[in-house]
Amino acid sequence: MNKERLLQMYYEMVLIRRLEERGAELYQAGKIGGFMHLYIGQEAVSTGLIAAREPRDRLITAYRDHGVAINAGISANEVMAELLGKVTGISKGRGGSMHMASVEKNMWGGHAIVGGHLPIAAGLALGDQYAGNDNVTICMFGDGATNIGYFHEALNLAKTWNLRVLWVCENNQYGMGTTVERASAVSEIRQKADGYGMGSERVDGMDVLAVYEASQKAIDSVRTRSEPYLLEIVTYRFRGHSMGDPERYRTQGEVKKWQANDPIAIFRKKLTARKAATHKALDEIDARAEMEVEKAIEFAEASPEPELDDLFKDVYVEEV
Amino acid sequence: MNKERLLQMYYEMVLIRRLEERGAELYQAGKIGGFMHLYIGQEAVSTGLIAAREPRDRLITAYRDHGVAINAGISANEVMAELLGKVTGISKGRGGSMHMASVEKNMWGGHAIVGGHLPIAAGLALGDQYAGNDNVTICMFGDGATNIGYFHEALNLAKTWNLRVLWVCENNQYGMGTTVERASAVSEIRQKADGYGMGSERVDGMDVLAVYEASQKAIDSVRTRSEPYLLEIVTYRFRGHSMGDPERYRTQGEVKKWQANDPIAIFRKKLTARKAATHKALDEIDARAEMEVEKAIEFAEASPEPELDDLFKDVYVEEV
Amino acid sequence: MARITIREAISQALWEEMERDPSVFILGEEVGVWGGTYAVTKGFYDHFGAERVRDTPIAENAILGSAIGAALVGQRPIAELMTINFAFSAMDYIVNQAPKLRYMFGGQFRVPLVIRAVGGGGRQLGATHSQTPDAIFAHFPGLKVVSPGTPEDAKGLLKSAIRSDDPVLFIEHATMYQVRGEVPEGEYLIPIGKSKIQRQGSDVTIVAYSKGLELSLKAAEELAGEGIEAEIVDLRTLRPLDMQPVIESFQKTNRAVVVEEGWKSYGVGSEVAARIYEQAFDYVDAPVVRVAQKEVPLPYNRALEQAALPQVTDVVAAVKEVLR
Amino acid sequence: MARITIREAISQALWEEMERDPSVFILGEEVGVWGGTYAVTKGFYDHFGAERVRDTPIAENAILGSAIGAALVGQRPIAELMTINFAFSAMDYIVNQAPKLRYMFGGQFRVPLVIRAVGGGGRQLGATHSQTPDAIFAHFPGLKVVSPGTPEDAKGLLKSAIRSDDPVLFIEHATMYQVRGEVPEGEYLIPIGKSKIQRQGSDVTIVAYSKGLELSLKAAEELAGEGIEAEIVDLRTLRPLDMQPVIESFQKTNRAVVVEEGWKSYGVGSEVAARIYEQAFDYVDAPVVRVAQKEVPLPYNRALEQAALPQVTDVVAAVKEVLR
Ligand SMILES: Cc1ncc(C[n+]2csc(CCOP(=O)(O)OP(=O)(O)O)c2C)c(N)n1
Ligand SMILES: Cc1ncc(C[n+]2csc(CCOP(=O)(O)OP(=O)(O)O)c2C)c(N)n1
Ligand SMILES: [Mg+2]
Ligand SMILES: [Mg+2]
Repeated sequence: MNKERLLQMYYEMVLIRRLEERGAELYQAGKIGGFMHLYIGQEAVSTGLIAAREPRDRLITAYRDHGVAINAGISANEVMAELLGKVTGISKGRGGSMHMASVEKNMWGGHAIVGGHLPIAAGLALGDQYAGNDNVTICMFGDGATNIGYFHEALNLAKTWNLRVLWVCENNQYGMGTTVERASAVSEIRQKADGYGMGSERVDGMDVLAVYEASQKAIDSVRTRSEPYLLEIVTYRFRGHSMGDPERYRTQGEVKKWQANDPIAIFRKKLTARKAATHKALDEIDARAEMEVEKAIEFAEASPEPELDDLFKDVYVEEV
Repeated sequence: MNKERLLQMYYEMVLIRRLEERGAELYQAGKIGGFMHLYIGQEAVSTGLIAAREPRDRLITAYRDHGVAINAGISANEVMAELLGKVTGISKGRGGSMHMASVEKNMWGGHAIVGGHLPIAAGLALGDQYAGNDNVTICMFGDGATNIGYFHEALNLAKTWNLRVLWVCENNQYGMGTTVERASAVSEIRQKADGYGMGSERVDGMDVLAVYEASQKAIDSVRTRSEPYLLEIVTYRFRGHSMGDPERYRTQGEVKKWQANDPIAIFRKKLTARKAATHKALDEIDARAEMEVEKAIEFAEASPEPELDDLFKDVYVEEV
Repeated sequence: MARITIREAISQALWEEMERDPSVFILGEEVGVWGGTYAVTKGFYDHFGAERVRDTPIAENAILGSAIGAALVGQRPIAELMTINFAFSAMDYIVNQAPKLRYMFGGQFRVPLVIRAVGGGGRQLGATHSQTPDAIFAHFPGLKVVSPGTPEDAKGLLKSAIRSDDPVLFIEHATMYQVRGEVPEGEYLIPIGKSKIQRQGSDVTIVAYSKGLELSLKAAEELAGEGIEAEIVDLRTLRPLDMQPVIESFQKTNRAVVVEEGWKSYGVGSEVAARIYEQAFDYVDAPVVRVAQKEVPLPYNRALEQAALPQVTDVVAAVKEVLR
Repeated sequence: MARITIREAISQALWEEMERDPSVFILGEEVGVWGGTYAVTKGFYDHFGAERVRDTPIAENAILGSAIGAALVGQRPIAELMTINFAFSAMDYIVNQAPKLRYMFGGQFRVPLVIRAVGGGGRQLGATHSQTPDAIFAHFPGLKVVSPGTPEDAKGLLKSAIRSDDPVLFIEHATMYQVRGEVPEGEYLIPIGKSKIQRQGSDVTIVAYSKGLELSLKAAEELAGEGIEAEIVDLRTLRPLDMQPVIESFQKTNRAVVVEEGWKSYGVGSEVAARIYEQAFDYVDAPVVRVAQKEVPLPYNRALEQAALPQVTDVVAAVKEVLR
């Protein structure tokens, strides 16, 4: 991978981190409502994964979607404005934190029903198969989502119909307060692929380059073999499940241990070690990301609220 | 196994066969309504399986339930009366062909939503685990049912919670007109157990003794190891999916090939070969089964219809 | 005008739209090789092939979820639920996904999806397989709910549903496939969201749809023999609900009966009655009478089942009651 | 009398019944270690242990299906749906299994199951997570649907639900957990299926429940300032629906407003209105007015969301309209 792309990935990871940190503050200040799920700690997952897609490859994910939105190319402005419920938000302030989507960026949401978007992902791929192209649909979901029926029906359908879906499980070890072991019959999610005769791999989600490489291979395999594949990416969320999580289910020690494994710090070390960038250059990127987020907050705050008159708009395409 | 029990199994298989054949006639004559799914060809499955249970082990199955009802100890009278919608039916004429149950015989239905009874089966076992006993719940379902979300959620729960459920897939090769291969990512259903880290076995469902032995071992394993197990029993239905199936999806040749493998004929041969019974003795059993069915028809025909005044009875336990 | 059955009408609508638009395809259980559980898609598999007439696993969430996905990227899937009772096995897609995605994502998405589902009691299928729960789907904004009662409407409305850019739940009735009626020659569409007078009359307004229409037409004939002329308004669409023809008729007759096959409580009749009072209060001469299913899970036994289902005699009695 | 919140009332009911009856246990997502998403079962896991306060996988079908199974063999599970929106992911168990098994098997089975589910909008959770779809569950015979609006009712009704041998869907409202009120000291039960006058008045009858009750009580205060005395009937149970107190009040006031948080069409108000006309036609002085949610999927933006939700001012306006 060339240096420019490496630095772009680094930039995106930092941008996501800053956006989440500032978002958390705005939430505490009451400027953001609803449920907000931060991506802090998991930045390497979507960054490495999405760096490996072609723009025509479709993305779809769950409610923990800010990072995915950024990596997909949705601007920090549009993400922040959506968080603040403004009409300039990527979903016009209608969706909020959990519902970021952009047809233009081939990012199909942002879905809040756990596992509910997996059959929809199969459908995106079905639509492409029907159209006769070899686009890949990349569908991300949590470890907790693998225990619900939607997962099963979607994976079975995808394999049976040879749909081009890359199933990506972000195993951050918990579904809310429940560990994988307490909720799932198997503790390595990738094992679930065996029940569908589907190829699978487990990869370290704190190492963005490992994620990138595994993703590239996996996307390529899905595209050329025309069959689905399950990638389990092992990661950890540094913050609570959503804002206001009492976090009674894990120790501070455990969190600290993982924080020592910060994906941004790891990547930084790698970049400097292989001389792809100096510390100073990376500091500049950090500053640029910070500015971008501040600018986004300004943009969002200055943006107008949706018109109350538009309440009934877009319930249907055709007026009823 | 002693001779008496062998002959009892033979008797039950023939009784089921005759009951189904005569039931089909009564259906054609308009005396039975609704959907009726015959068990002809699959008699060895429930007969071998249920012979291996203790009475305290619970049974639950899908809508193809006449055979299971008979093996569970529900009388031919009660089954036939239910088919005719009479108040003497095992479900008082309220349930019909698809809904035979008897709390007394520890047979919990007869369920018509494909896969819907699998989570309920997990719950029967949960109730027993909670009560602190080591009863086993035996849950039967079709190959087609293994593709629905219910299957996944139930198997995952059972394994995670160490529930004593023996999952029994009656793989009769088709869900209605769809072959296993066209509907399922894997063609050996037992492979699906791998995704749950669950033990499994595939057994010939045309050989009642093979079914019995595998079932005994499996029930024992579930009971003593306190964890679920998946048994795939390979069989074939000689008739259509339900009455009125155009059977466009398979050839007569295929059906004939399987009919040459009739589980009753196979068992008969084994019994005479190992001198457990003479042909004459078996003919006598055949005649007894036939009589039992005729008697059941008489009983059912002579039985009263439910009272119209009872329409609102049993909607609730407590009057509302 | 040709006289065809509702089954043929639906079949024709599907066939014509598939011929017209290559983005239309069908998916569902037994729609292909089997030819459709109710023979509606008989011959389709051979003609259109396995890609456009897709047999699915028994997995209603996969069927509806994947149909939504394919719709999002520009196809026009027609997803078949073998019966509406299985809607409860994939309810989220019908009420919580398809109708909300467009709105929730700020108008970016389109979900040109038709869900066909057969409902209705009267065939001794027992409680889980005999429901007419149409009203509950109509509760959800974002969804269109259509349920025709004649071959002409079935064909014209289904064609409109397939061309709609919004998700449509299209509810058929299993005991009405053999109902015959005239349909126009050649291509025609009937707009979704328009009620229709199916019989003219001046003494009483009967509001009905689907099976309720069948019962009402028979009742009206019987009543005509006694000199009572009922006007029958067929809702055809439950959401959006077009009350205008109902209100116009009611302003003439001042008395109304609502007939549906589903349970009475929280049913279609409740909504129609509430709106009649809201919109034509000054014309009300007697309380609106609701004819509906008795509040029990439907039993298998034939006599019991029929006792629970609304009958022509119930409609006749209701009309006489409202005219008393 | 102690003054406690609805959250505390529900928590007490659960605690007391678990202490009283060892066959009662709780299962659901995050009910245990986490202490309940809405902190209702905080402390339960430590006290009753992991067997009786069972954290489940995210698998609503497994939760409800297994609860039904355990209920069949004599336990008394309380299954929690984290929110009622997830009911659609396991709808079959709620409307097609639990309420039908007893009837369908000729009265052999009992399903002593409580399904607790939190509903309601107003927290900017977006369209899929903000629903108040209570009416649709009440459509199904065999199910009991309870939704209290005060701490006293919450506690007494939940205890009755747990002791009921029939399946009960117990709907709480997420923005009402902090509502405070008096509850009797010591053990008490409130029967399911009884509506209750929550405020006396003679000018107008407001029929409400849950969030609608909260809005109505506030509106009534405001109206009292203008000399209008509203009588408020709290339905508390949507099925079976007890109309007697409604009708008695209406016969006094001749005017009614129905207030609910869910969508208007095919909602609770429709049923109540239809029944008022049926049962008290001669007392009707003006059309019943329904106050409900606007017919849109709920948006995230706070102002938009509030514009879609019924407000106290809407209730006040409706009362004035009905009194006009
Ligand atoms: C069907 C459904 N059930 C429950 C919930 C509530 N819920 C939201 S997020 C969540 C945990 C999901 O965990 P996981 O899939 O591991 O994703 P993570 O939050 O760890 O990214 C739960 C239970 C939901 N949104 N949808
Ligand atoms: C949820 C659901 N979807 C669809 C159906 C319709 N249906 C009834 S039986 C059946 C086929 C089931 O096949 P399988 O599980 O293999 O059982 P078999 O009939 O072969 O015994 C289908 C699709 C149903 N009853 N429930
Ligand atoms: Mg997780
Ligand atoms: Mg089968």
